[in-house]
Amino acid sequence: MSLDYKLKISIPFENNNQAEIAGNSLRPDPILKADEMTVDFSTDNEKLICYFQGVSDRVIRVAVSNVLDNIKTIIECIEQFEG
Amino acid sequence: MAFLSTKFPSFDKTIFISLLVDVDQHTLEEVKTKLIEGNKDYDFAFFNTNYIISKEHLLNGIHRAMINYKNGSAKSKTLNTEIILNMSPVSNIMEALKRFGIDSSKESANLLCVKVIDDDESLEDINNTLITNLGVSKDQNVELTDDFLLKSVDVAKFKKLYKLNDAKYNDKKPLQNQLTRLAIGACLLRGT
Amino acid sequence: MTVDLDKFKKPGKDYYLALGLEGSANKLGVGVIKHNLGQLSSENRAEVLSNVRDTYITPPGEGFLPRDTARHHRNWVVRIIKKSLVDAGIKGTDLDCICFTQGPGMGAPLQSVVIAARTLSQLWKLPLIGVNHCVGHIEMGREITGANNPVVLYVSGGNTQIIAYSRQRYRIFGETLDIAIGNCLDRFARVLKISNDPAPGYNIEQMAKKGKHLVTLPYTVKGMDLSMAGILSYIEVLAKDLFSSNPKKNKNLIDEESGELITPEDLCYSLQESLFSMLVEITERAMAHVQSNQVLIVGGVGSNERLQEMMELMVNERKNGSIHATDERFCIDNGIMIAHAGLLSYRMGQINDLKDTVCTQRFRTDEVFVSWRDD
Amino acid sequence: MDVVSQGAEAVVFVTTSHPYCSQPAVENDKYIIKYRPSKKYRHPKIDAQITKNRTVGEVRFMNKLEKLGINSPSVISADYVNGIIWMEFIGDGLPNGDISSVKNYLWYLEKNDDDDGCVSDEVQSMLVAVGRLIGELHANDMIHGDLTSSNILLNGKEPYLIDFGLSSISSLAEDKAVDIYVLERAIESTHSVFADSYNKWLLKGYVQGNKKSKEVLARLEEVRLRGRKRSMLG
Amino acid sequence: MNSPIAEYSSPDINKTLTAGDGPHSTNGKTTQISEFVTKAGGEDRDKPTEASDSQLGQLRAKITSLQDNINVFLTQRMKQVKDEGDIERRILDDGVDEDSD
Repeated sequence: MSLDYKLKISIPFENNNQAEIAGNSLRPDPILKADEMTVDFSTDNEKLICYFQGVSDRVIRVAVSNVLDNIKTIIECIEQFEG
Repeated sequence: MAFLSTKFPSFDKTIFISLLVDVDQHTLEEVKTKLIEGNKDYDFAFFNTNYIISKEHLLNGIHRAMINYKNGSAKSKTLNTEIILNMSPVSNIMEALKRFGIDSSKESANLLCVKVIDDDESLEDINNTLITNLGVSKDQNVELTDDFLLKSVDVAKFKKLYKLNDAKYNDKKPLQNQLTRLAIGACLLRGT
Repeated sequence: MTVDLDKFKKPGKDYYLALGLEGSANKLGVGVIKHNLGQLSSENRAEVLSNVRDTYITPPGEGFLPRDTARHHRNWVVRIIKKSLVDAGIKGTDLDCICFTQGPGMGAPLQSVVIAARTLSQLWKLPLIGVNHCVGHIEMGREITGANNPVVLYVSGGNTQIIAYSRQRYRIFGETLDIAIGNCLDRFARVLKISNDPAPGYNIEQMAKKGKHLVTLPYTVKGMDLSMAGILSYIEVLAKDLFSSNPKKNKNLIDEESGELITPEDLCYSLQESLFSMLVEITERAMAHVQSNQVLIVGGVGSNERLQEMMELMVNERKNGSIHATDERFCIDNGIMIAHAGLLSYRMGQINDLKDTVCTQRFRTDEVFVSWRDD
Repeated sequence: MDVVSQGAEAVVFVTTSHPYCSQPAVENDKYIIKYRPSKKYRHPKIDAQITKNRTVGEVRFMNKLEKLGINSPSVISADYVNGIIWMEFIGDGLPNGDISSVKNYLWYLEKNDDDDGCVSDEVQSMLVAVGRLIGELHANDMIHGDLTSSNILLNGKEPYLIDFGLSSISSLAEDKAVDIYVLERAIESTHSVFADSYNKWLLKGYVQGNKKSKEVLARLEEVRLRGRKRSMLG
Repeated sequence: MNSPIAEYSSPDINKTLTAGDGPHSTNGKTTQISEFVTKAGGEDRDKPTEASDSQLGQLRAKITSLQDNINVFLTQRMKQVKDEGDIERRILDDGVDEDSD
């Protein structure tokens, strides 16, 4: 099956360090249905780039919403506890 | 003069057992009648010897009856009947009396007399009175032995009654011992 | 114990501080613990600096779904961590390590919490320690009660196990063959629409205190294992028959001795009496088996007073028997136990790389190498 | 009357006095009294019910074993209300004075012998015989319910089963598999170092004793898997 | 300040999704508690903390809006696929209503 459905999300943090922290926190968890989709996290300066590729809109939807939920937790953590 | 007496470690009573052989039909009928009348002189548990495989088998029945009486879990009105019931693998009292009680169906039969007595009673007096009351000769009063019991039992009928036909028997061990063990097991499980 | 717990101490610092994050079921807990250098002993106890908890509570008759439970944890975790630090009077950077529940538990809630742990670890540059939830209960119970080497009865919503230590593992001697005790109580509570606030098991316990008549229920013990599914389905049918909203279906059940009607309170009482008898029985079996005379009860159901009372009656009849139980601060899932067990790991040099911080729903108690004990 | 063991459920005494017969048809002149005391922690109704059920169940099971000629002690008497069973004495003492249960024997080896001694041919043939005995039990649809290394006694080299308070009758592969699983786990927790070998030998014997072991062993796989799955929730 | 943005592509369309014009809040439409809880009389006491005015606080609110938009968009797409599939199946099966789900 080809991963024809793609979604690239760009999250602008305050700086590269924050974006790196977010990527590192998200990366360890394995993707459910790994045979039907991939998720890749990278940074571009202060931006965190989350790239989802899947066989259908359905598989992407669940993964995206969960990742965004996690990013919100990470942001709240950084905001409250940085420095 | 021959009778057995024994005591059980956990009871204060003495067990009296006396065997009378070849008691004639008439006497046996009379004992039955007196029993039904409730005659105090006949306050024994009377057995035939067709289905008692060993003394241990008999003693287990007596012991169990006494335990049941103590626990208030006895199923019969008198200890004597309870003893007879506890020799049987089935719970029906009439059935137990038929198999184990006085057998007056033949011209003569053995009569085994069992009584649980208080310590201060004289065993000899009891035995003498029993023989006198029944009008049997002292020669008919013989010692109860396991050999005697084994000979008076029809093993095929015994196995049928205790449902032991499918049991696995070990040729190296005495059959009487094995039947004793199995029969006691069956008696202990009656009504459970 | 001859294990050296201070091989990794920081120069010039004579204590350790650990943060613990727990979220394997419907409780979110965060706590800070302090160990001084040296062996833990009656003279050198671990110190609880803070222990904060928030529970996701569902309406009567409803269980908690992973999705909503994860949402609860996610939306509360930062506030609870903040409160825990304030209560402890410390800054994040004062800590030595961050400990989190790695399993067993519900996947989504576990994951929603570990995300915070990973972020904090990077912000404060602290190592992460993944902790087995059950080992957390055991170590905290041992520490709080001083029970040195007890047989542990672990009873909670998801677990029912009899555990004893042997050769650096907490080994499972007996466990449920089907559902967990807490699950059994919760599901019964749902049938009777008993409130989930503060917890269904707590409300069953209060109702059971008013119960008078014992209804005979199935009793299934197999060796040191037990089964509860049969009891549950039996009493569910009874309860549905008795208290059906359809009056035509209402069947009354009468107590044989008194002739009185069986009430919901009687059912709660009967259920507790039967289930707890089984638990105490298998605990006693395990004690006899490993020749131990100490019992430690941990897990949420462990705070039930009747269970503790029955266990005490059992233990009192054994030579030199002693029973140890903690109150609901430590019995019910909490972050402090994760901090404590995690700190023991940390002091032995067992830490997790970021890539090894994935949570797992299945994580057996006996998988953990108990490096901090060698008795 | 001396206490032999104080188990969780019962106190076991040894005595030289038979409850009712001076020359019983058993080989040993010592007897065992197994007493299930009332448990204060249980509701009296539950307590009476359990005491009676377990005592009756045990006698019934032992009687069945006797009939089948499967090694186990012979029943001498019983008092169901008070939870007492009198039975034949089985076993001999180990050099250290402990009762010759499989557990004590293996522990004795662990303490006094080297590793080779713990997994010697003798130990293997003993455990194979134990497995065979359990196989025979299951071949007759009898479930022990509480198999542990302490519930198997050695009379010379012959293993004997004891402790049938949790026994049941069942032809289901599931029940037999759980029975074995309980033993496997007991071996793992009690004899952890050599558990793998011990369990392997037990199963080897089991297959010899139970001709219909295939279905049971398949089921055992499932039961083991379920055991691991059960730790899913915290 | 930059906003989070998502680029969607599939064999049939490409689309850019944004957080929209606001106002933004952390209380997203598509991240509410399960319906059955509120139906059973439960209240939602687990709403996220409100966003602060800081850049990160605003980012969190904007992500919530973006998340809503993505969820709505993808759900719509999934429904469409299903509807189209259903129509196709109906035509192919010529009125035979087979319960294939």
